[in-house]
Amino acid sequence: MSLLEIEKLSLTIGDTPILSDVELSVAPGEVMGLVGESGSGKSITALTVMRLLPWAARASGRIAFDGIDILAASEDQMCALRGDDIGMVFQEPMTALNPVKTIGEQVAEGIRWHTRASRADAEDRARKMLDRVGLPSAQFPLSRYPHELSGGQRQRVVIAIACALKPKLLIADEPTTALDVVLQAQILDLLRDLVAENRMGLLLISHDLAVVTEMADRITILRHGEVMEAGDTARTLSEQRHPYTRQLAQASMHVPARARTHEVGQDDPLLQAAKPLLQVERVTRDYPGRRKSLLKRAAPTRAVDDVSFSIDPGQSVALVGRSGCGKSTLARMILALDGPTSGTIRFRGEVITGKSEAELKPARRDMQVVFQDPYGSFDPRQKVEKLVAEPLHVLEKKPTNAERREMVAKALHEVGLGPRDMDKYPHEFSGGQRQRLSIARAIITRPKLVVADEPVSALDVSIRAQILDLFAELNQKLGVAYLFITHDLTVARAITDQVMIMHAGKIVERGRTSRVLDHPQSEAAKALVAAAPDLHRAIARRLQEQG
Amino acid sequence: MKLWKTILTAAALVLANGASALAARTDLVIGITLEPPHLDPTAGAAAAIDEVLYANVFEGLTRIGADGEVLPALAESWTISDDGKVYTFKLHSGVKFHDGSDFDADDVKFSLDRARADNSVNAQKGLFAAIDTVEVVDPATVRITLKNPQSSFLYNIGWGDAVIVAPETADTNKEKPVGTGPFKFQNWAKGSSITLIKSDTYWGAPVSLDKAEFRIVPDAAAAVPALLSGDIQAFPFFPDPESVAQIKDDRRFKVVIGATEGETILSINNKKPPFDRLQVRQAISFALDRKAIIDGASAGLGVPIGSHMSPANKAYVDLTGLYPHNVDKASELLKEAGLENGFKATLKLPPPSYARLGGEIIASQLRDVGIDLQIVPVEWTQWLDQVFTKKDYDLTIVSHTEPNDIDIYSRKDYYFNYDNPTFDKIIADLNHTSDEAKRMTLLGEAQKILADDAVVGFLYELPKVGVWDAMLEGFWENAPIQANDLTKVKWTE
Amino acid sequence: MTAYLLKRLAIALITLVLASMVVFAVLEIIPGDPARLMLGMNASADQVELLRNQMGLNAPLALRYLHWAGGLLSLDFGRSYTYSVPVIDLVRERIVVSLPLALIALALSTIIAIPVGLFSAGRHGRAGDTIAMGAAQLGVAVPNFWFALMLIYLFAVWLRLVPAGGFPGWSAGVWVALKSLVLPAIALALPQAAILARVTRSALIEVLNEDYIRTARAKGLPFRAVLWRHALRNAMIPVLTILGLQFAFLLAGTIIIENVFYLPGLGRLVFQAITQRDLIVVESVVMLLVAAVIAVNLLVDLSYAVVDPRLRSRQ
Amino acid sequence: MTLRFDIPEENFADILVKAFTNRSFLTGFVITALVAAVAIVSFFWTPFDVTRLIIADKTQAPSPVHWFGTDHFGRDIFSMIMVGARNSIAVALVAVGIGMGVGVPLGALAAARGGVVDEAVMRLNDLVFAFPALLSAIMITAIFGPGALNAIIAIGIFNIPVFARVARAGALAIWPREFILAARAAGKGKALITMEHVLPNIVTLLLVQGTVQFALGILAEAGLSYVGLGTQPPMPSWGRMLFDAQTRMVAAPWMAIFPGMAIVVTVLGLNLLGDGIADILDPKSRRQR
Repeated sequence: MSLLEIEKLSLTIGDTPILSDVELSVAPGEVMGLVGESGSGKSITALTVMRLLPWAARASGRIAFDGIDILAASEDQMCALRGDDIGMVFQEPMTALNPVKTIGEQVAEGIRWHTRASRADAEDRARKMLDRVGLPSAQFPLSRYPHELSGGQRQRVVIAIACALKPKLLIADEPTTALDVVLQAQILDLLRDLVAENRMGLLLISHDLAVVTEMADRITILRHGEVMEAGDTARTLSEQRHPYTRQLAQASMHVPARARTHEVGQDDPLLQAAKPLLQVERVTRDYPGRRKSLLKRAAPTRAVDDVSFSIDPGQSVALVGRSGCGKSTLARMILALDGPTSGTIRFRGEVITGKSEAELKPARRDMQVVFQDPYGSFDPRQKVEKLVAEPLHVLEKKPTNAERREMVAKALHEVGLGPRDMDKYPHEFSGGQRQRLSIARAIITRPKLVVADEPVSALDVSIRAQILDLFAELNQKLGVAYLFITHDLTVARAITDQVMIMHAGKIVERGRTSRVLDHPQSEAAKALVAAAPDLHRAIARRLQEQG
Repeated sequence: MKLWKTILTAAALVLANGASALAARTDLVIGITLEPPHLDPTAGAAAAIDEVLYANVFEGLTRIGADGEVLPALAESWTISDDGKVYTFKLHSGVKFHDGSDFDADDVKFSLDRARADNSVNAQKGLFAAIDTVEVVDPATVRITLKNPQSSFLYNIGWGDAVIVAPETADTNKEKPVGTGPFKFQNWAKGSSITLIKSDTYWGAPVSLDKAEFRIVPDAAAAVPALLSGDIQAFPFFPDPESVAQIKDDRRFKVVIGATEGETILSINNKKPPFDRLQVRQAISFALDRKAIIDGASAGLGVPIGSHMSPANKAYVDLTGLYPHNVDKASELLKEAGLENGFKATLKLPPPSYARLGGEIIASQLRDVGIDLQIVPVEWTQWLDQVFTKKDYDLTIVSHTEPNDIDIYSRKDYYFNYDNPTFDKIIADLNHTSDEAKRMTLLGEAQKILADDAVVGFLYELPKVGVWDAMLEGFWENAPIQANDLTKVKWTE
Repeated sequence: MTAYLLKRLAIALITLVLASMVVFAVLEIIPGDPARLMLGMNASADQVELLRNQMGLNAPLALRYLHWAGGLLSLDFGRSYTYSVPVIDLVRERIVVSLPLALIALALSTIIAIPVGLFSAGRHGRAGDTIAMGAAQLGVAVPNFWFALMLIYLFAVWLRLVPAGGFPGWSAGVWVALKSLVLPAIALALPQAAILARVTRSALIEVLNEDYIRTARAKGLPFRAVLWRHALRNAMIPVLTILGLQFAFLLAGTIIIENVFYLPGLGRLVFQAITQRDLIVVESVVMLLVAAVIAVNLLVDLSYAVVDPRLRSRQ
Repeated sequence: MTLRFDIPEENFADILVKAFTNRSFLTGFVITALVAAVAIVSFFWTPFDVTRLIIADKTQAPSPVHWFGTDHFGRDIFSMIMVGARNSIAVALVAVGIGMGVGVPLGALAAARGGVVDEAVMRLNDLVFAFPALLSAIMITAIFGPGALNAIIAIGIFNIPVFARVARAGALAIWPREFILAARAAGKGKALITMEHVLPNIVTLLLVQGTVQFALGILAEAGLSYVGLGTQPPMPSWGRMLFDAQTRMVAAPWMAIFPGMAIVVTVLGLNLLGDGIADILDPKSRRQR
């Protein structure tokens, strides 16, 4: 008998249909993966089970949990269920904890509420639970506040809250999306162990097919509020019977076609003579420590520590590392948006560090940037024409209006958009289209180097594949060199020639992409590679397990 | 509405603690608008000091009565020598100061000598200018010798500035006044109230009030609600004539309109062009509609005047017909003066409502003849500084409250900047004339000259509006001097 | 924590010093000679000059400032021109009216506002919320002095429940004295309560959208418990900010209300002093109120640290 | 205080549709427009001439001839309110202008430059905030003379730090955005970025604050005029009318009731308008991610 049984669940918010006829079940001890791209309704499904929907939402159908009709249950009944029989873990650990209460209070609160235990008993149980999720009370006393913990640690606290009363069902909504790969692997391991220990049912919601494949026994694929396909994970993904399943799986494993890879440096005597495009020499960046008192400051934090490397013209390089390793700081210094504490950066042989904005103009013409967030990287108040044309500011000779429109049209064409898009506002475009706009803006000055900071990590897998193709294509067509900043090894593998692994402000390993990712040498690289979910590998392992 | 009021009032009665049910009331809260700067009437000109203390806490040898007459006070009786220079006062016996010390002739000598001393800070030293010597004949007799006869001497020593103080307490009277009156000082909550209580040791006819609190209510706006709500039971110098009609309809209150010595005038700077021209001043006089001004600024209370003399005065000559309200005539005069296109001027207004309200009306009336007035409200200190002292003004409105003060127009450097030798001569003659009929003629001539010259715009005589609980009696109706004599005030059944 | 405290303290002190300079400078440039004002119109030029020397008005500007500021520190505010008593005595007499009035009004506004804010936030978007917030909107729009006039006519003139104004002094009995503060306190408090209720509500609604509220709900806590236990404390920071501003406003802003009710408080003292050009009193009281505002702001800053552990542990 | 807000991404037509389906905005807009219209009409026409005093008609109760009655000088109160709207609005509007004109550049500068400049601007703000606004306004007008101009200056000065604070907080929320980084990567200087990207994005924020300060300005003008320090006769303003009415509450309560209601309605309208604008920009009612 199933623990959770969802039948014909339909839901509308206001007049907008969100879910239609969703069917889903979770058995005790089973891991059910719920997969879908953004807007597919997977989070709403979870919130419906918890009955934590906005009050404008109307649900129909049936949800049975452990024999209780959830949709018909009273609010008191639901309160009794939540936290006791059903636990939930959310995506954003940084904001999921109340900042003004200690972690002890927050874990104990649910215990006290449901069991009417004394404060001391509840705290005792909370201490044990925190210990279980990897926060031993010696280092993490109950009196800690959330802001004193890192993201991964906070997610452990959230899991402790959810699992404190050993619920029958745990719902985890994108529990690792905000974490880097290494933390993701740790948290997934923890969840897996907890489920096994207590024979919990787990409803794991994710956009990441690889993660779900590694974790889930069965999988339900959701699209636009409808179930596309459901079934055994390994079989569903290996057979790929439904076209959407196939589309998702292929997009997840997509590698753009690249006719000519650019293997230079040590290996290629012909190009070795050519001057490197970018040279980073012994660059260090310190941030001043917090003021301890009026006169004293803590020791400075070293974000980037004595880093040197170079990029050749046309080369595509990935800078990979865990969050907080200093890769974004390094990127900002290369873009001359921030200055190093020591060391120099040369672009096309000229020093760009410590230069005034006017002196930087020629360098800026040849160096552009693509950001991660397709929503935040455009000023919503301006039209596409003006936004894409923004880098033209660095041209020596200001183009006329007609010239400008022509250049913008050309750039838009190159990224697959039409000239009519010029007069639209950014909000009229989808996320993928915006990232195309972002690329159009980056190439309008015909730069020699584009720095791309996590350019596809905010995109759904199918869109991500298209954007990666576009990057590859432009690399071929325009001969532009890339520096990709990413924590995602699949991206690095897909379109870069070389990979640099960054750890704690230092570059610890560099080499050809395939070599580094297949045979990592340094500890940091090994950890990254080991933790990175890989759909191929996961399916293979599942099939193997099932024989 | 009615029903609600009944219900709520009933609720209020239940809540009230029934204190009002007591039979004979002996306490009183009196409203005053200005707070005295200190409490020594012999050391300051502020009328507010007398409003609280005169005849209540402090007494002189004589005192001034409700109609301006001279009455005996600490002096039981007196004799005047035939040449009019020697006054012998017989003092009451058994009089005690509030601090318990006895009052005798030495105190009189001390007080008068102190007031006329060189280093005296008395605001009205002129009152004592005629005194040559003050002698103690015996503890109950004082002889005062004058330098020359002065018919107003007994009146003069009846002023608040001439009250008798004890040598021991003279220096501390500012904070803690000690006098011989029927009330003694109890408490001064600065900014709020001054409380007097009945003195047990009073020598004269006992007063019927046990306690009198002078509550300071500076805003006219607050005066009405304070009265209506019963917080204040009497407001002898009621600052808000506008509300009089309203209060009159309320049977709980008595409203008494009396006379003052206040000629309210539109003062003109006679030396400042174009006001130095007679036609212009006359034009202004023709442009003024006194009835509208009295109605608008003084709720219709107040008698129009045509020159600088109170209509109640024996010497009064009715000159109000000289400049009737006539806009055409005014315009014509301005045209004669070459100002047919009008001109601009300022009108500085001190704080009292007669000035602020009257100013708006006058500005509107003068606008009808092409004179565009810019209204500049000023505080008293600024008015005294800019207008009265520096004569930096075009027009202003003020009430001259001193009695018999027509001579100010002959004073050199007075803020009117008026200079007329003929008028000066009349005033000089007046000072040397004792014949009553002759005096009347001279005063009539003086009034006529001022009116003919249109020295200022003569508006109206300021009324004294007194409001008090209908159960109260004994307040002064008129204001011969600014005082709240409580000696006869009592609650009736 | 100490760094945070020290920084706030330093800022408060700097502001205080700057404010004293501004007050001093403004009163320096005011037209009119204080010595002349004190002596009146009939004094001779010699007398004025003598007094100027006595008052130290002929000393260099910087010296005069230091002397004045030093006096302030030792609570020596000088003597009032009009009352010729030490200003500190006047202040002492008045503050026993203004401070209780401000505190009563503050308490009243808080007692009204916080429950209304909680009520409204809990019913966000529903009829109860709309009605409560409509009333709050109205409360914000009503000028307090006009409201005071209406109160006087309703409760003092029409129903005769409370005095229309004036203050009998605390010696007349606490109950009697309090009674005369009721209307002014209501007139002051209601518009402030309206503002505070709106702030409380919007702060709560913002907090209720936070992820950790969902976490708490997922624990099985009913909405009401979440509102009180999790939302309220997090919403306290904007509420405290407004409370701090309101106290400053109430202490000084009583100026008009004290005039309407002719209460002998600091507000009226300063108003009277302004019209009488009693500049010593003006500058002293303004300085005092400025110091009070700065002190309350400092207190609010410190209370942030009590409410928010993130500020507390900031090294 | 940190400021959090999202930038609306709809285009003008969408916003307009939203605006006119928002109850708060609509009510506020209608009231404000009405008040503004009344003020404008008063330039050309009022039922009665408010410059003429007709003492004979004084303090008449509301009637079909004088809808709101007459004042102590026989002027028609309805006409006075119409003309008074002009002055009340003018004072508040110019004061807001002063606050925005000085405050916004200061706030934007502080946010763009940071460091010492920021610190200096913030300390200056603290300084002004330390002075209780109304008290200081009374002091300023009392010292430099009562009148509309000084009232404007007094109110305006206290608007400066308010706008500086809002502009700074808004700008600080804009500066870390990626599109600013993009502009910087395009070689644009801080001044240019402030003009092109920062200010346009905080305009709505300033607009909301502007309506709030506008409303407060009307209240402040009324307060100053009520104690006799604001607009001076013969210029009518609502506060001035209340000043005249305060002594006549019993005899002619309409003199106090109608101008008071004019203030309440106008302030209410402005606040609703501000609320409405803020509502329309509310992140919750917009795109979901």
